[in-house]
Amino acid sequence: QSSLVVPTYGGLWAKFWEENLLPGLTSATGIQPQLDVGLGKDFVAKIRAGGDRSPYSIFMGNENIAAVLRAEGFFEPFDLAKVPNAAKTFPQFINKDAKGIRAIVSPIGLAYRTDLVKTAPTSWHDLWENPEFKGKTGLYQIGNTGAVLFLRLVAELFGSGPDDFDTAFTKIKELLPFTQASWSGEVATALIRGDAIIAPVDWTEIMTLQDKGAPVAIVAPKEGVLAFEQSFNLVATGAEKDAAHAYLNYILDAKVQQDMAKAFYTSPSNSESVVDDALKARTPIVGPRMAEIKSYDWDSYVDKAAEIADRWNREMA
Amino acid sequence: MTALTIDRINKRYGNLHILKDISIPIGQGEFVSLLGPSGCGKTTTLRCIAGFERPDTGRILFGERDVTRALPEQRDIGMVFQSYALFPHMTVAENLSFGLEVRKVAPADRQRRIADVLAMVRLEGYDKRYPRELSGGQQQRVALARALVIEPSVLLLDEPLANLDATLRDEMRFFIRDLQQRVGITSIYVTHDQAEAMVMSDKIVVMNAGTISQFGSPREIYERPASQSVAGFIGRSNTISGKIAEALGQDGYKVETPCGSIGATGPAGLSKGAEVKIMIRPENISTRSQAASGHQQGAGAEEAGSGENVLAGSVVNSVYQGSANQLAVKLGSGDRVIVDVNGRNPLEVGEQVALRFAARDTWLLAS
Amino acid sequence: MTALTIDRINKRYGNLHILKDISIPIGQGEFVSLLGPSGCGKTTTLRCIAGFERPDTGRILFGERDVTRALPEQRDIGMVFQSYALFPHMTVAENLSFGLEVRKVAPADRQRRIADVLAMVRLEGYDKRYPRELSGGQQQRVALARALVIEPSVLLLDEPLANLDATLRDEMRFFIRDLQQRVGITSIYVTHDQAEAMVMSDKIVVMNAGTISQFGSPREIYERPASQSVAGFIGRSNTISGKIAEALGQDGYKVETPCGSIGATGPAGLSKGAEVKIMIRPENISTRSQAASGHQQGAGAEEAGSGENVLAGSVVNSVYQGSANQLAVKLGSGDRVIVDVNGRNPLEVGEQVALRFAARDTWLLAS
Amino acid sequence: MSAVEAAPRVEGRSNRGSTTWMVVPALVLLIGFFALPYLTIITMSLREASTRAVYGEGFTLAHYTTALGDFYIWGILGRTLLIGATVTVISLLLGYPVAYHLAKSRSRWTSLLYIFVLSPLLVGLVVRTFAWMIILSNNGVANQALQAVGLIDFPLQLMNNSLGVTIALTHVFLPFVILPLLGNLQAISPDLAMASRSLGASRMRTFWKVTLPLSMPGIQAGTILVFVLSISAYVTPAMLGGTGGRTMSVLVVQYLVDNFRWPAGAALAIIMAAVAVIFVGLYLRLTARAMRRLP
Amino acid sequence: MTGATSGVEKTIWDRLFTVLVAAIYIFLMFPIVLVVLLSFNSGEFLAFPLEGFSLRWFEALFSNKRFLDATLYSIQIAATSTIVNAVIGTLAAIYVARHATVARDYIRLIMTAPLLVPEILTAIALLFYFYEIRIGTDYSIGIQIGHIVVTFPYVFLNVSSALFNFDRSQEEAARSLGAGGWMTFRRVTLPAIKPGIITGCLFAFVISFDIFNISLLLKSLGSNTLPLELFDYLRFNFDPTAAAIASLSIFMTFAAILIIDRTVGLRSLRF
Ligand SMILES: Nc1ncnc2c1ncn2[C@@H]1O[C@H](COP(=O)(O)OP(=O)(O)OP(=O)(O)O)[C@@H](O)[C@H]1O
Ligand SMILES: Nc1ncnc2c1ncn2[C@@H]1O[C@H](COP(=O)(O)OP(=O)(O)OP(=O)(O)O)[C@@H](O)[C@H]1O
Ligand SMILES: NCCCCNCCCN
Ligand SMILES: [Mg+2]
Ligand SMILES: [Mg+2]
Repeated sequence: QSSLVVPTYGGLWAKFWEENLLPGLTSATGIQPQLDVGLGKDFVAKIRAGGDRSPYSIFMGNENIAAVLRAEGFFEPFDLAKVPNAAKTFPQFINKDAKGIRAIVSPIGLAYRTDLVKTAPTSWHDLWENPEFKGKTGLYQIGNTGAVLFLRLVAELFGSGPDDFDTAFTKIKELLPFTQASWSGEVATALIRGDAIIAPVDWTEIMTLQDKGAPVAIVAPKEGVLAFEQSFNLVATGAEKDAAHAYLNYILDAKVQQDMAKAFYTSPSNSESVVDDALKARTPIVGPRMAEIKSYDWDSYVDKAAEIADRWNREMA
Repeated sequence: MTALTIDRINKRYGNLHILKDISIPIGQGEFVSLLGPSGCGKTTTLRCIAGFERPDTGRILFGERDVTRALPEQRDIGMVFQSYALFPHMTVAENLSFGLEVRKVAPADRQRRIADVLAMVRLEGYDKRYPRELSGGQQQRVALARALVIEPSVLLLDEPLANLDATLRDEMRFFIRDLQQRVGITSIYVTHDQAEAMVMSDKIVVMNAGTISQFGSPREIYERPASQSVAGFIGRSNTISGKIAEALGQDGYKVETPCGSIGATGPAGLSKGAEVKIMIRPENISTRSQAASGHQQGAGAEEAGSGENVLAGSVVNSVYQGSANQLAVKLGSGDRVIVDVNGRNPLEVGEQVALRFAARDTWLLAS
Repeated sequence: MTALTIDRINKRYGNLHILKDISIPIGQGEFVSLLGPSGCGKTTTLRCIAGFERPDTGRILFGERDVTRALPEQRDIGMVFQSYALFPHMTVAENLSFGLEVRKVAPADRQRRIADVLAMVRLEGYDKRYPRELSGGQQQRVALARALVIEPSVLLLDEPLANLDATLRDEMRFFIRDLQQRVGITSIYVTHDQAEAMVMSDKIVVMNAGTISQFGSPREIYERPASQSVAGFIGRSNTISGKIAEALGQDGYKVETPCGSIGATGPAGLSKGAEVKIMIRPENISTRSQAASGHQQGAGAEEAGSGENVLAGSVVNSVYQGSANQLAVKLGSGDRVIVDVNGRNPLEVGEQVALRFAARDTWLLAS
Repeated sequence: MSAVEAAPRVEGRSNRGSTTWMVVPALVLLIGFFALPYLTIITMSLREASTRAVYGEGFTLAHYTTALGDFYIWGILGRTLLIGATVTVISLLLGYPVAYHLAKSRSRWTSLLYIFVLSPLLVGLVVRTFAWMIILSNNGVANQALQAVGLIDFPLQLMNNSLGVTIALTHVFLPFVILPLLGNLQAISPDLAMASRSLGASRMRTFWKVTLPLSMPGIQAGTILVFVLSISAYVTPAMLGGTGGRTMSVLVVQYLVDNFRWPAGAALAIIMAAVAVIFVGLYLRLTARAMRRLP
Repeated sequence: MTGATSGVEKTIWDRLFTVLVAAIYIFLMFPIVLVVLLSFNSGEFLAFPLEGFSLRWFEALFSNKRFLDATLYSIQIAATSTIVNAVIGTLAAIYVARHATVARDYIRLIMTAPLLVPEILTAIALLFYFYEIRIGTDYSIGIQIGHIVVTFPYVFLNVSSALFNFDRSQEEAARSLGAGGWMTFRRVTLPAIKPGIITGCLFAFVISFDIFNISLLLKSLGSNTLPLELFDYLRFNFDPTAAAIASLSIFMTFAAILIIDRTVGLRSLRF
């Protein structure tokens, strides 16, 4: 009898896991998992505190966060033989040597207020170039993965590459003053209130707002999009490694990825998932367009993360 | 002109009617005592005068000024609280200094007055103590000093000496009276000690259950009480029941009692046949052993025309009291009479005695 | 055997030596009063007996049991606090019920005892009131009732009647004494009222500044005080300075004074030439207008062999006190003597008077 | 060092039996589950930073020296203390009248007033903070109202700075001064104020000289709570403070939670706690004199 | 400063004071009224302007099992913290105020220390510690201990300040009547310091109910407290369900206080 602990996030995610994913997992594999709802960062604390007895055997979190624990040696590579669905997964989401698989993908585009913005954005450059947006831009604060993604994007767009942080800082400072939000919901709130009229946000957030009738839209800039990538990792000190593999395999299942996309507008990471046209019209970054997603390597970023956060704090005020 | 007029005030706490139409006129610089049984409304009256309670109806005037609605601090009063109400966070000196500071007395002057009043209440050297470091009586004296040191125009004293020994009481009484007269402070003094009220007061108010039973000079109240309850409350008294037999003009009467006919004094206008009580104070009765006096048992009554009455009785109880023995004597009529005899010459229980008192030492009360 | 022994206790607050070697032996069921000036340590003594303060040295025994370190609740005491210390969140009935509940008295019985004691303290119908809704005297009676209703084996009363009028005081005294004797409660009573102590007590302890000045029966203390301070503290007293001229055997002496030779009584063993003070209580002096008595001014002294002394003087002050006038008489020697005369026969200030007193009514105090 | 200074009481030795047991459960709790865990944390703050382990091998004071040599951190610390002090002072100024009023109130509506006082505590932290965002944001209720009545033409910057944090913290911490004060004021005998006024003191003077000093224990308890709570508040400054209102606790959370920099974050948190202890200690010293006079 | 003393006229200052107090009450109530309004708003967002009256968010709330579970879990944790602290916090306050002679100041320091350090640090410290002593986070014991530790000072401080105002002669009176330590405490001391205990407990409950970081790190696997659930929910569904929860807790408190007032009387609580 397996006692796999399955970590996930709250809200729509928790609902989906509870009502859909876990029952499916049980009927597919016989595993009786225990759901643990958290923020991602608290999973890190518990794995660290757990030392040689991690409460989790599988970790889920943004790839940049997963990279921290990976660097600290808490993870080990998956045995892809035990994850048949990995073969159907877009390869860009499988880390080198199977050290982590980014199994759930929420693309980040440019969202704006349809009623308050005259010229809809088409490019990330519009943030700098369209005077309408001056002082009305919303960004994530550095504690959120969205901010580091944006930082690396700007480095790539304006500088020598995703590690050209000096250029990125210079350019982002040009956007000041901007509203900084701790998480997507806060960006959404700022948009709703009109405190910000344009912001990089994930599709999930904007589609949900649209469902509620808010005057917001999101576009995929021509240079490509960013994405919150939920990285799954095998915890070296976990006790349920087989179950962890089975769980990951189930997550990567085409049907499951499809259902997730319906439930909260993620982009299926399984190449065999089918997205109907209605949904595709709203979340265009699916299937082949997944290539537009800019995925970065975070393992090397780990060493600079602290310094960059400090610098952001000091300069972005 | 009265310095302080209490004009038909009424006060209720919820359903309880505590003060009922109380009126007291007090002259400038007069010292008036409030006497009455526990719970009769003395403290409540003071609190109305001080302005801590607003009377439901009626007025309070300081001179001509209607202060019924004035704030306490606008009344220039000094008050000693029954519960002392010392400021616990201030030393003795600070407690005393408080009212002087309010009055903007210069620091040096303040020092002097505090030192003076502390000496008066015999608390030299206690100025740095906190109230909690004092005995009950010491606290009471601080409370007294605090009210006196400001030399207010109206002084309200609520049993200010209740916790002091006789020697201190005497001294404090003297000190209060002296200051009060010297400065001309109109004072109202609540005490449960009638002797104290007698000694100190210009006027006495006797209260009972929220009403005023009598208002007058100590002598009037003691010698001519308005009712049996006043008589009973102020000093010890004996009463013998009887009927007016004859009015002798002025205020003299002949009263028919079971012990015979007694000559007595009373208010004018008592009509023949009226039921009365003859009040006699114990100290006005002289007592002799019957054996010595030669009178016969059961005889006794007025010795014709002399104004002296003699009654016979037997001692039923005797209590040692230091300065005197208090005897209870049973008369032929069955009335019990309390008399004092010198402590060194006790009469035995059971002994037959003759009681002698003058007609002018009696007072007739309507039954 | 003593029921309660206080054995050489000492108590300090910081630097202040409050109780100095206090020893008091108290017999079973005895009623002992503590008398002494304000601040002398009476309350502190009670608090040591109750167990609220632990003496720095010395022992306290209940019977044979050393309770010096016992908890207050293990002592079966009842105490009336000078500050009442009523429970403010409990009604009168609940305050009284508390001690009975502790003693596991059955509810019905409790009801009855509470009703009884409330009647005794004249507070029928007040059972549902909270302390804050009572007058000062009413609160004091609740405090008294609360201590009495549990009928403890030791009763400690700290000025339990200080805020009551004379009538109530009389009743309460009687009630306390009656209960105390009926149940056989060993009682210690702190009062500032010497007359009260005289009437109620089996023994009296006179304290002064943390020490015991005298311990004895009321009569001993009143008539044969150990010192001038005791004499002065217990009742009013007059003293005339003099020197022993002759010892007359037993306890009689002839004393030479500026007013002449005076016959006096005193403790055995005073030697010729010793400086003494002759103490005479005011009530033992009879006074006559000089005109009437025929004596000459300045004359006076012992009427040979009769044991009667006569002194001449002049009235310098006269105070009306209801039952008596208190006169201050200045003797030829310059000594001031206080005497009482009947309130109806005042002597005028300035009048010459003859003071007469018996040798056996005097007591000699070492100067 | 203590949060509530008791007046030294001349206790004498009295007979009260053994009472040490009373403090044992609390000591077990706080030593067993606070002091001991913190030993680990203090040790952690002295560890070298590492990105290859939770913390490095060696020991170092670097986290402390770096933080203490950094003007940026001093600035945030200063802002944090300033917000704490401002919130404390305003809470006291607003809370005292309410407590005073409530203590004297004999109205039948008193129970309603109690609910008013408690109301900030009845709404969870997150929702309450959202409400403040709705009120204080550029397009928020407050700005719209002010614009509607024509007092301002452009929205005032009411949040994303210290002002918004101060307003919201004052709101939620008001009950923390009102309630301790209320208990204290109710326990003061009304006769004392009466005594003061009978001596001629105005109500103002009576308040300053009698009521206020006697309510020092309530003031002390309330203000310490508010100060400590304000400087360690996290959610409110995080949501309403933006970059202009960032406080130490926001920074600490960022170190510890966002960036997983446990040794440095622990050092920062310990610095912040030490500063809090120093400030509260100074405050106690200041108020101790007044407290010592109380019975 | 003024106030309603009986027997005096209302002055202009009294009226100004009343206005001041009323203004402060409005300040206290304003955000709360806003939340209540929002909870009845038919609009989709936790935002103004209001669109219409609706009970849909209450329906949403009652049909969300996660919220209900989280609410119960939070109540359970907060209630346990409150009860435990009411006992040990009160005892400790009495000990420190009355009996502590040696090391009194050090004892007080440790009693208030959890207030002085950031909650998140305490959370991490406890998380490590619980794994070290093998309590881990499998069960609720960890989060429970965390909540008790963090809310302890509220009870301790409030009871300490209540003890300041307490006239100890009442205790002596009780002992003179034969009451032992426990009876004296229960019947005399406790009623007198009750306002302090109630205030302390109230704070402890509310704080425990609101704590975020301790709960986040120490909660047992699979459970969630209300603030965590709310936060998670709001991250993805920025709708007035959260306001409905707040409104509900306001209404329930209203009801509780009014019932207490009508039955035992609020005065007897003496906050
Ligand atoms: N806490 C204290 N600190 C210092 N001195 C004190 C303290 N308590 C009492 N005293 C002093 O101890 C002495 C004795 O006090 P105690 O209360 O026993 O007097 P008492 O005889 O009962 O007086 P009273 O008749 O006035 O009540 C007093 O002089 C008082 O000032
Ligand atoms: N708050 C109250 N509620 C109800 N009755 C009260 C209240 N305060 C006082 N009383 C009652 O009012 C009456 C008068 O009280 P007051 O204090 O004036 O009496 P007092 O004459 O001063 O008595 P004492 O000599 O005992 O001090 C008492 O019977 C008392 O019970
Ligand atoms: N709205 C309150 C949420 C507090 C979140 N703290 C957790 C830190 C995650 N960045
Ligand atoms: Mg009174
Ligand atoms: Mg005393």
